Amino acid sequence: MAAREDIAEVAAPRVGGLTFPAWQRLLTVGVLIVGLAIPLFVRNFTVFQLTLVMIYAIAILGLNLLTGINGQFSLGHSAFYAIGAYTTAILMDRFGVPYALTLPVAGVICLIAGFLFGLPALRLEGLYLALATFALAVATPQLLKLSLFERWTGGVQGIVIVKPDPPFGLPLSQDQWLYYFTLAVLVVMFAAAARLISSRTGRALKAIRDNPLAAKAMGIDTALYKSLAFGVSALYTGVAGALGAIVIQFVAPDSFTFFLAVSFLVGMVVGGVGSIPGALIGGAFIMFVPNLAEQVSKGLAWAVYGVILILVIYVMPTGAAGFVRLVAGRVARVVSSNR
Amino acid sequence: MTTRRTLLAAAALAGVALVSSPSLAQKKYDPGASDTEIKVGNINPYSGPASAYGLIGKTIDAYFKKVNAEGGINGRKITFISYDDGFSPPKTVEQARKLVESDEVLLIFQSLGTAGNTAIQKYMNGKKVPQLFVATGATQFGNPKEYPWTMGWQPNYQSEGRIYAKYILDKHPAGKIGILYQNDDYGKDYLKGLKDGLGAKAASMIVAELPYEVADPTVDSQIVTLKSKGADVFFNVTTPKFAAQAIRKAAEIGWKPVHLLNNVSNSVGSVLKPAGLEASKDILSTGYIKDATDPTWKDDAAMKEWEAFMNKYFPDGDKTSSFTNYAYTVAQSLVQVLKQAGNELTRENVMKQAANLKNVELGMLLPGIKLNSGPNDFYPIEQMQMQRFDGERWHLFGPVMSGEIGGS
Amino acid sequence: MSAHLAVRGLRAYYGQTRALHGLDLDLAEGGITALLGANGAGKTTVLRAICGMIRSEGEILLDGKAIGGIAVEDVVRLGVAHVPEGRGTFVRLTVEENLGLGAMIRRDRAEVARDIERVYAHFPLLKERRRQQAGTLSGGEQQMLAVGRALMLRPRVMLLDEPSFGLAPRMVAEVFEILKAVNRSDRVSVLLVEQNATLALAFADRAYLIETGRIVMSGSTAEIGADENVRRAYLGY
Amino acid sequence: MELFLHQLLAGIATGGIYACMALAVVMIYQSIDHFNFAQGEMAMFSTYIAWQLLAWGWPYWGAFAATVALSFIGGVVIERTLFKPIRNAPVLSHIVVFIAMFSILNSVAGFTWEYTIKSFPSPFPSEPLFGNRLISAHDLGMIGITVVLLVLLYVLFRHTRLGLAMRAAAANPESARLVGIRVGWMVALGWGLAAAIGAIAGMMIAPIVFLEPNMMLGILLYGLAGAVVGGLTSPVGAVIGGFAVGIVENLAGTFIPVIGKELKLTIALVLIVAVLMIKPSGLFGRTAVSRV
Amino acid sequence: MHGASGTTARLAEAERSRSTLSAEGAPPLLAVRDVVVRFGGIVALDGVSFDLPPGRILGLIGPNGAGKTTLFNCLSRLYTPVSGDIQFEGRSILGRSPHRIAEIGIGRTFQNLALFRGLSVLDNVLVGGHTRTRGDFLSDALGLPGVRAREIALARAADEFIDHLGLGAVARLPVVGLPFGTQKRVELARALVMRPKLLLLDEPAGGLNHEEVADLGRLIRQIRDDHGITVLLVEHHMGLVMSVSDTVVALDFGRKICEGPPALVQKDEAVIRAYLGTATG
Repeated sequence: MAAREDIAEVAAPRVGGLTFPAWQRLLTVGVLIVGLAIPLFVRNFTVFQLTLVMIYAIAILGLNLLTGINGQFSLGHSAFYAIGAYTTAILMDRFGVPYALTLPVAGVICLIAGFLFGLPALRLEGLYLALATFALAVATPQLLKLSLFERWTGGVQGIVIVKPDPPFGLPLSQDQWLYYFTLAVLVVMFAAAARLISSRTGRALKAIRDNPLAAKAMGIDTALYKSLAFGVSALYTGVAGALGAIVIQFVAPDSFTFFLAVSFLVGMVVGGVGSIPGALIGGAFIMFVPNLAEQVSKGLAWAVYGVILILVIYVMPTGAAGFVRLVAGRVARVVSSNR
Repeated sequence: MTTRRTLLAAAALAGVALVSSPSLAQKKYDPGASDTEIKVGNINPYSGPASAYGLIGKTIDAYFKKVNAEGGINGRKITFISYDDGFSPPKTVEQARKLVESDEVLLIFQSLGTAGNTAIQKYMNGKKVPQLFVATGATQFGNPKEYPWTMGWQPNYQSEGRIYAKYILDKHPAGKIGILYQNDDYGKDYLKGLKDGLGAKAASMIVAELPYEVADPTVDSQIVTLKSKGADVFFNVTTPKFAAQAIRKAAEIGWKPVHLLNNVSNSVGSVLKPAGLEASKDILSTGYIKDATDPTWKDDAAMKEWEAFMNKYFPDGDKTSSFTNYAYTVAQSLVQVLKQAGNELTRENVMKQAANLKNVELGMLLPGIKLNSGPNDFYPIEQMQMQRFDGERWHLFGPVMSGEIGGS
Repeated sequence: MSAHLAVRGLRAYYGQTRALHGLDLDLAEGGITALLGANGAGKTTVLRAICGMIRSEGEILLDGKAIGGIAVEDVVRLGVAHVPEGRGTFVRLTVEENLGLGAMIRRDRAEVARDIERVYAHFPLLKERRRQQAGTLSGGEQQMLAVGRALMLRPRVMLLDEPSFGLAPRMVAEVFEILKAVNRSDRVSVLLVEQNATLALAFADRAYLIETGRIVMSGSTAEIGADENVRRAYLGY
Repeated sequence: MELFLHQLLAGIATGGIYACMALAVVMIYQSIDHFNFAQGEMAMFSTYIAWQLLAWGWPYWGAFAATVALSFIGGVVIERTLFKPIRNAPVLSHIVVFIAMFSILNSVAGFTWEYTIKSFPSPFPSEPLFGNRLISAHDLGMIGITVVLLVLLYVLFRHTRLGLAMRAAAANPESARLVGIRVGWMVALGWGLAAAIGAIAGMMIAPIVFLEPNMMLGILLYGLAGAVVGGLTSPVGAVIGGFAVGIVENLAGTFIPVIGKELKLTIALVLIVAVLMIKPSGLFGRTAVSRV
Repeated sequence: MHGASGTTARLAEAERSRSTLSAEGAPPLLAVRDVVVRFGGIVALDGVSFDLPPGRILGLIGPNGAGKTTLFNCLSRLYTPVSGDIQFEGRSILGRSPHRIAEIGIGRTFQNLALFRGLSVLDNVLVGGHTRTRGDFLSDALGLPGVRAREIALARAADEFIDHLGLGAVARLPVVGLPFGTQKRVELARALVMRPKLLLLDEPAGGLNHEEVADLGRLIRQIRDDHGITVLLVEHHMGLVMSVSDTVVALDFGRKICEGPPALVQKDEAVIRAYLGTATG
């Protein structure tokens, strides 16, 4: 172990992706500690809301892997969120599968669904891909209602599922337990995403985003990578959907309209396109800002939301992550010029 | 230490005082109720595809202002907390939890939509918080055995479907029925009611059943198909906008079937008038609430009272919309329940009183229609009367019928 | 002889780094001035700063009037044509539409039509492809199109960023002949950035040498061409 | 056969709605090079303005002209105030601002004019034409207006300097500036035109679907499908695409069992994807060819 | 082309057998055979053939629109010839998809730059090593130990070329703000880290001044000499082409008009008429 660290040290000056700067590690650990402590000090309802924030963050991260890292547009991620949610609901309700086991199944099914959708999407670029995925998002509720699948999906009624209790007699409320469960899933998935992005695969995905032709010339199988990016992105969003189903205890076609897909997009942009921690900020935004807007004015809640959104884009045109980078850059410049 | 002891003593004294005054029932409170206040929660789609229903929440809010202005209920003011869920079930869950856990309301009243209510039903019953008078006609909300904390209010869709079936079997036994329905729980409930009512004859009589989606721009294509399938009875299960479209399109292409329009969309002001009064002539529907735009009730005392309320407390409200008088009436029902609960404002007692409505008459209900509920009957309104539109107003005809679905 | 275009104390940033550090240059009326320098010295930045494509500090005078801080399109409307690095082709529009756009601010339709023919006469290849989408042209053809488009403006000042880029040697000679002819006949002042120093010095009458954002030498092309260091670094003999 | 004919005509009638919207979609795409999600809401809002003017007693054509003019100004103002400051922000940020606009317009319209449906008058006679009951005078009038708009736009874009300048500004702003085009104003003009066309589309569509804040949601989707099927770069294609979507949707909805009935919406979307698979830039769209 | 008369076919056959073994007896690394490419009605390449033996530098010249870049794009399989064949190490590459060209050892640079704009110089160069490493989504996401070791090895190779091409100071910067010539060097480093057998250079001297061109010439020779990389060079800068090439092929209107050592081609009448003109920049 020590030997490998040494190698890393030697190569460190240039190997960007392999080593995360110390301050980032420190910050991550700090956030994690706060994350672990929070549920012990706030109401169950707040715990529940924070759980949803994490779930949205995972979904947004999924979208980010596709759009931010690989440059493929999607307005259809509500579809994968729905597939994940329904997979979990059906497995729990119809087959009595324990909730934790449904997550990998939901993930794999979404991986396959995303990969398959990614194949035809290969021929589409930019706006056209956005529109095709938009179509997917709009069609999703209708497909979920389809009478052919009603036996499984419960049709328009949806499926009500039971909220799990904490295991091993832990002295936690259901909400607290689900919070920690979600947090664990989030940490694993964020860490995996961080590694992926800084790896060979991540570079290939970004190369495709920036210049597909040149990427091909570098020997990157763009078709495969793009489809897989779609698959992995769907996997993330699908796992989020599965968690969402468990936390909300209910799935129905109306839960997965294209407004959800739009929310993910908003969350991604507000948090910062391509940024991993940004996904958390995006999740918090789409969770809390509509409520805030409602507090300002009930009748004009969405107008208030729109205005907030515009202001956010004005102040941070590249999202929270870009804003932080910009400020950090300015500070660095000032510091260096003072030296 | 002293303060605490004093407090304890005071409390003991107060207890003695309560016991010793038999005129007042024992004061008992659950969260959300106190000597001065009753907190009522509500969830409504103020935004999103179903935002037209937001009017219901606004009207209820206005009505409770009136109640408060007139002294409240047994001296307590109603605090009405209404949140927007945009018709999205996950949001409904969040808002319900906020109301129960954060705002600590006594009960949730008139939460709107089948999916949203289904989403929170288990939670509400688990928490033992009343989910009272839900704003949907789906049958699943009147099941006291499984869900003792959930209760419907309006006549359920299946009952209404059965009433139409009865009418068809009676008047048009050889009719060829064409159905247009919204592809969701609401549409399907009506469909089921009609089919159950028709019984064995359903298969032979129904020549076409066509769904539409809320996102569809028009239902023109469906109307054309129904006509060319030779349907002469049209069962129109649509929400106001599509109902108006269907009425107009049918007239436009010269299709004149026996037109059965569901109660959801029989507002003269917001459906028949936009669709064209001439085109709406001879449409049949059922009613249980008086329509404000119907000249029949021009001099009705209850209607005048409602108008006075609207003018004073909700002047911006759309008086032509049936949502306003619906909301007014359902709010009155809650006031009735809370009045009956007296000083025992516990959640349990609220449910007990809600299931103890006996022949309650509310001004805006059609004559002869009363609120009735019992421990096994969680459908307070089960009666409706058929009516025919003459191009100007609805004319009630036939007996007050009951839906046959539900307890009693 | 007054300066047609004069630059005083020009400073500009490129990204986070300062690219120009207070730079003076003059472009004589009807003259051809070349900017020489290594890669990254700031030549392209000078051109971009002059026509307002990037933010800069200092004075830019056209006919003695300050044009610093004016929007690109307004600088163009004063008669400054820029053949940019990377050509700036409208790839989705046809070749002829591209040329037409060059004359967008002109009102004399008949003259514009005549000028299009003149460009076609200079570059017969473009005439062959007049109805083709400009994106289908080869790199060199797009370079011709860019020069042609600039000529359509009937400019008074031309800023040329490597007009020889991607052109075959014969075409390079032709393009420079055309530019020279236009310079003479229309009294167009030309500011040229060109890596091929031999060519640039043969074409221009004055030259500036830029190194890391500063002018290090200026003078007539004869003087510059005779300098020992320039010969060694830029001319290779 | 009779049913087929009836559905075909009904398809043409609804196709007219989509074509109208598709045209507005393509219009904005031509001038800003991406798609405005708030397009439908802008059209809806304009229609409410017209409704308000009519309610105040204006004559139809007076209200019509005033609405088109106001919408044009509104479009220009939106560009100048909302989008000019973020001109250099990434495309995704623009899309988020579109979404913001969408929710603002929808919310304000609902707040101001309520969510209940309103009828909107048609300028065309209400009697059926030629005794034909299957396609109304309004349908025909709307199709006629769409075609007129199309011709006007075609002339503008293909045969005027202004149109050329607008196309250039959208396609390559930096180069457009270098030939002296005032790109900012061209984009604002594009917004104005798109808003004005949207207003006309809204006023033509509202008599059919009734006026309410959410009226454009489904239509925008189908209009989009039409625009994509026809090709986002081709106004003619968009109009033909709009009609095609209307007809295919109606016929498939009628003649394909079960799935056709329940998945009418989905069919339109399958159509988009299918067309894009075969011709990635739509049936009439031009592919931007670029050499490496 | 397939419908050609018997005589033509025989001639082609003769030429093929002649050139499968070149003068020195070594089989060519790259063999271009009668390649025809059409765009709509326009013939971009019209039966072009030539050989490139291993370890040689071949200069490809011709007027604008003569088909040089088209030929490059055929080699990197972005275009497919209507007829003819392109063989690399004796095997046809026409059956390969574009992304599988790098793995057999063909690297390239682009005329008008095709860098990954959002990535740093280092990351751009690392992408060039894509085919030299293995990895997949799963092992990369999990950060398995092998991944790290491979990454470090690749990073070392990248560092070497970055230093070699004088990019050390800008290695961490995003490529997008760098001067044109620097970006060209990044492209070169990116192609080299792939360790290609054949390197396709598309106008590498564009935007470079004399001194830089001279450096580039030295570099190209060094690449060949030190790493044994065969080079196919498209360039308008005659000084560069003539000084580094072993052989020069001239194209005009999609046809080969001349092939031979630089000195000879330079004097060829057809080449001067079509391409060089009187001025030899």
